[in-house]
Amino acid sequence: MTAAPVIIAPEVEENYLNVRYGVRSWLLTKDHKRIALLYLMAITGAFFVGGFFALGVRLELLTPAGDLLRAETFNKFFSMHGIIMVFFFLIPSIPTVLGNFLLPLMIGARDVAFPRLNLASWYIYMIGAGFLSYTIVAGGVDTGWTFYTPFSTIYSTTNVITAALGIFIVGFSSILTGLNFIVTTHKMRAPGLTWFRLPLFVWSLYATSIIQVLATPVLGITMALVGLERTLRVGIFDPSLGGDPVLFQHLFWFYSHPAVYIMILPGMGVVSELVPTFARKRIFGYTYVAYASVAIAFLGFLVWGHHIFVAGQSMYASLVFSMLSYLVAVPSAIKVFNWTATLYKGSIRLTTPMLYALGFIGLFTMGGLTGLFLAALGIDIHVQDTYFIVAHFHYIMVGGMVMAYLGGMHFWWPKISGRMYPEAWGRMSAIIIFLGFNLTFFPQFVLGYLGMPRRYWSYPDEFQVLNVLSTAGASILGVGYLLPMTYLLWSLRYGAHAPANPWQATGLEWQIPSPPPEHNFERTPVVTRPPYDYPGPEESRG
Amino acid sequence: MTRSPILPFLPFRIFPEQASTLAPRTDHLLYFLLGTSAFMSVLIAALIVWFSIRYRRRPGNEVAIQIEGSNKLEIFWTVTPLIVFMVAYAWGASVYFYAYTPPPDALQVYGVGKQWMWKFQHLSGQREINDLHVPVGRAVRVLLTSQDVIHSFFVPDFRVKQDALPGRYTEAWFEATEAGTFHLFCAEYCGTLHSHMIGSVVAMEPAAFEQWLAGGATLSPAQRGQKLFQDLGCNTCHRSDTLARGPDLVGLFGKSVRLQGGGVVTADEAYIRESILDPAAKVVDGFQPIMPTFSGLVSEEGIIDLIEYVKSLQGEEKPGP
Amino acid sequence: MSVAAHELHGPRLYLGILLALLGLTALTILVSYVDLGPFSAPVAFLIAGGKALLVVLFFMHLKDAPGILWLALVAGFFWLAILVVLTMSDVATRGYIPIPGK
Amino acid sequence: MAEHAAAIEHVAQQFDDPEQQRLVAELGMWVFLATEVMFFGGMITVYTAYRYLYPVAFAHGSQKLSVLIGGINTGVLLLSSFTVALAVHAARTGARRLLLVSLVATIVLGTVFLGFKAYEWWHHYHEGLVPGIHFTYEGPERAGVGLFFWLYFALTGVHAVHLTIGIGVMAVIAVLAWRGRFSPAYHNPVEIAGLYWHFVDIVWIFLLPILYLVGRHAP
Repeated sequence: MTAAPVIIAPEVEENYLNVRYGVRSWLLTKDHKRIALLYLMAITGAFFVGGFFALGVRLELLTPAGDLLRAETFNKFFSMHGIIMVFFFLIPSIPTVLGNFLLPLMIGARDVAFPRLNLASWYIYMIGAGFLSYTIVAGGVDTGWTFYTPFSTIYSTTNVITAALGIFIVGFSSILTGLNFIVTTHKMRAPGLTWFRLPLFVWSLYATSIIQVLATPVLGITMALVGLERTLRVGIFDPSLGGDPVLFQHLFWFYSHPAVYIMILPGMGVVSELVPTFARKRIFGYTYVAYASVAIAFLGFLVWGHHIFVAGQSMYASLVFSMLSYLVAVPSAIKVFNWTATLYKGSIRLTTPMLYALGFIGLFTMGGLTGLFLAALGIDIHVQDTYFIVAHFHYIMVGGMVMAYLGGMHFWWPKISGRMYPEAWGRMSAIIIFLGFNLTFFPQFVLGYLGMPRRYWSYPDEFQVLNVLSTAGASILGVGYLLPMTYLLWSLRYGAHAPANPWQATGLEWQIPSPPPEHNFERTPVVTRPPYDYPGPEESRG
Repeated sequence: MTRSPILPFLPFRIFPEQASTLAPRTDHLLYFLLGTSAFMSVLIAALIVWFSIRYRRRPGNEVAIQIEGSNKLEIFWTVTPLIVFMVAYAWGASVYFYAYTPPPDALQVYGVGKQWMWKFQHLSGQREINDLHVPVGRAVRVLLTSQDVIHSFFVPDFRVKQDALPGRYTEAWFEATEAGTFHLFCAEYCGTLHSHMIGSVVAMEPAAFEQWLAGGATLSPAQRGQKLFQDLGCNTCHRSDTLARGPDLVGLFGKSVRLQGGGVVTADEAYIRESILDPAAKVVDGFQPIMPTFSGLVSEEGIIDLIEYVKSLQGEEKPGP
Repeated sequence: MSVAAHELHGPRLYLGILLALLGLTALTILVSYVDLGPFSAPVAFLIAGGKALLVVLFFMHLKDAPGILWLALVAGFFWLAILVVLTMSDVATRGYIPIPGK
Repeated sequence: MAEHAAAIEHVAQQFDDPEQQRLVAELGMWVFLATEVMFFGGMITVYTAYRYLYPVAFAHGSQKLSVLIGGINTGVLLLSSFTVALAVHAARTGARRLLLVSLVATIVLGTVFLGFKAYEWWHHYHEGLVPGIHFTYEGPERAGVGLFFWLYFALTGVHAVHLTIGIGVMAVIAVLAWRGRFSPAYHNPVEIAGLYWHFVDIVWIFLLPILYLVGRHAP
């Protein structure tokens, strides 16, 4: 093996990566940056396991007949795909990796408020993941990620209890991360860093944490009730014993709708960092974007009933939930308009992170607009539980959140690893992912309106052409995801050494070396300027 | 392979057929939302592309012009979407009311979902599995329930969907506007062969439907209910003479019933069902809660038969006051 | 320093609160035997809420605490109210319209 | 000055001063309590829905519980909250003897509560009122009564788990206090554990009326 061509041998400064070595120094670390990397490894694993199941689902749907997998296996595949992606990848991804790494850096703190709790969260996540791995090995679970009763409590013959336990446990990891971030944001900010000088990523993390802290316990208790019901059969959600299955759906969606905002809000935060940086411009309407995060977090709690318009919810409740659902779309729209306005008269560079950010805006806009269709009672009757829903939430979660996550990973990769990623490869993969994504999921909107129900193992022949398009897109998307994985790993060894501030960005995290030293700041910074304080020409207006 | 009538060069349809009175209503709202969304998507995309080119970093544009924001613009793009949203909300709600308010003269059919089939029961006696024959041009009201898990009655070409819940009645209705065979799906995941819980709704011209109804009819549900009523011994207590230990059921259906403890309830399908399965829940004023539960003794179809029997007691006039 | 920030509450005050709590417990039990019609539940919750408030204000010292702690407390109960009220907006209104299941 | 030094010694590296550390710990606990409210809140919602759907059954079920034991247990728990308040007071004023006595009294009272609770559960078991395990109730509204008892066991069970954890925490605090770890300048753990204990008490304050006092006046 030949050594990498090193042009200048840089003096290796002591940083958080090389200050200590050995497995113990990682597994017992209290450093938020190292914990972020522990999470990065865990959720990357979850992403590829979940992706494997998605691949199985898409391949099965290539033909109308159920021929590749057996029906039982197919049902387990989409259930495991949903459970892993939602609870073990999407929800923890940006907060635990980018959030953990960046929150203390962005607010000028030496660490989060509770470093030991932070490490404990990771172990709790791993224990939950352990239960889920056991579930997979023991034969999977076939309830879908929604665990609707009485199917999950009585009729399913698969490993519902271990899966529910895994979700119950991983929920506590999420709660403790949220708690940690709330306290950190309130009490650990550097002198002079007032609320309205905070980077928007911090605002969005804060809003996310509120949801995590207040919604997750309800999911925990609901999963516990499902597990107990399955063991003891006491009738809590069982109509034959007086229970109400729709009540389960209320409790489930009280968490699982805001959970969508746990996924998307941090993504919005990332985009709010990327757009000003690569337009070299202050964000348009900072306070509106900041308050929009909080408004989304709050309104997101009031709309869960739109998941059960046709499930036997009362007409009155449906009318209320439909109207509230439209309200939550307003702050999302505000964000999109402000990001777009930020580009106006900027000095724009279409780097990899910026491509991801612009891709996010486009895909999130489409996901959000199709959400308006679902909030409309009349249309929801028709498209509920069809591929229209599947397409809609993939536009938000994959098109939105995963694009933002990858954009953020590229943007902060120099800070995290101390190396630059290959820019040409980066741009290419961003474009491949964007195209592959649209090819995968756009046909599903059409499929859904035509009436193809979700979670179908086989389907009538006339849906085949659109399904083939979707599967073709999925294979492109798969390649698109493997590319960054490969070249980012490659850059760890062969990438150019990163300067402290490769993007000439303004945040506090760029004022310290890449990678950062163990305790972040030699002395606590004092903040005197607003965020995104990019230079303007002398004659700049406003 | 069906092709789209709108874009015939595509090898697939874009919109499903409009085969019910509800379908065009749903679609018109869809067109409105599609139009609005397409406009917004294209606008945002065009702005992003235009700005990215026009304001790309290049010699002469190294420095951005800093703009903090604009309250006027913010208010504009808060209020405008809100108005459009409220229009969509009101429109959606009106379609929803139409979709769930059956006309009073609707033809009634019972539907029971079970893993993994649909069972339908016509009042004239026909029973069907996975097929549902209906007349064109007449409203059909499907009273749904489930024997096990949650299912969902979904006919895409009619734009109709309603979950069928165990332990409860829910209702969907539609009026087919053209004859033909349309997909019937189960839309709520219900276990292993969820995707095989599909059937057809066959809409027939009224004359053909009458002919179909006449053929192969067995006992009507009310007749079967009458037999079941006697087999289960219901008539030992529910009778009109002085030996009655339970309320007389003649003329009961649709009336208001005074309950023990002061409440009033309308004797509809759900109430009769509850009274069979959980008799102590709502006891009629003046009677003792002595009736045993028939939960587990009568199938969902048996309950439907009993309900229809109770309904059929409507016409018989009570002899003398 | 941290001690000075707090106004010290004497054991006497705590004893008074304890007696009030025990008194309210006796009251709520006695009241439950009286038929108040639809007001039984609200009265019981009012008394329980009063008791909880006493514990929060004096035993947990929220009386002298910074606003942010109040916010955490209020958030908890406010979100619980969202959950209960919106769930009941379905459960309690089923059957308002004479369509089965609506 | 010596006290101040003692406080500095306990400050973790991420904090600037003991005051910041204390505020962080307090806020952390309160946010955790908000989480706990929602954790019980899920069950409270189920309770509300079923009480609305089965009002008579819930009254029947409630009448099967012993108000006497419930009342005594409420008193015991309120008393323990008082001793915890005393313990925090003692820690703030540096009264080590009072601190230890109050902590031990708290642990004893908590155990007494659990003892009464266990007796009640044992009693319900023998009466056949444990849904899913031993449920022989055959009166009217069987389904609703079953749901009431299921919620009763879920709520009191989760509460008892919290109390058990509380007793464990108090035991650790007592050991630390015995070793003289706390001073007027540094006693965060006592305050934080106290907040948790009071919260468990508050949960019970609400459980008493919703479980024991439903429909007492009914004939």
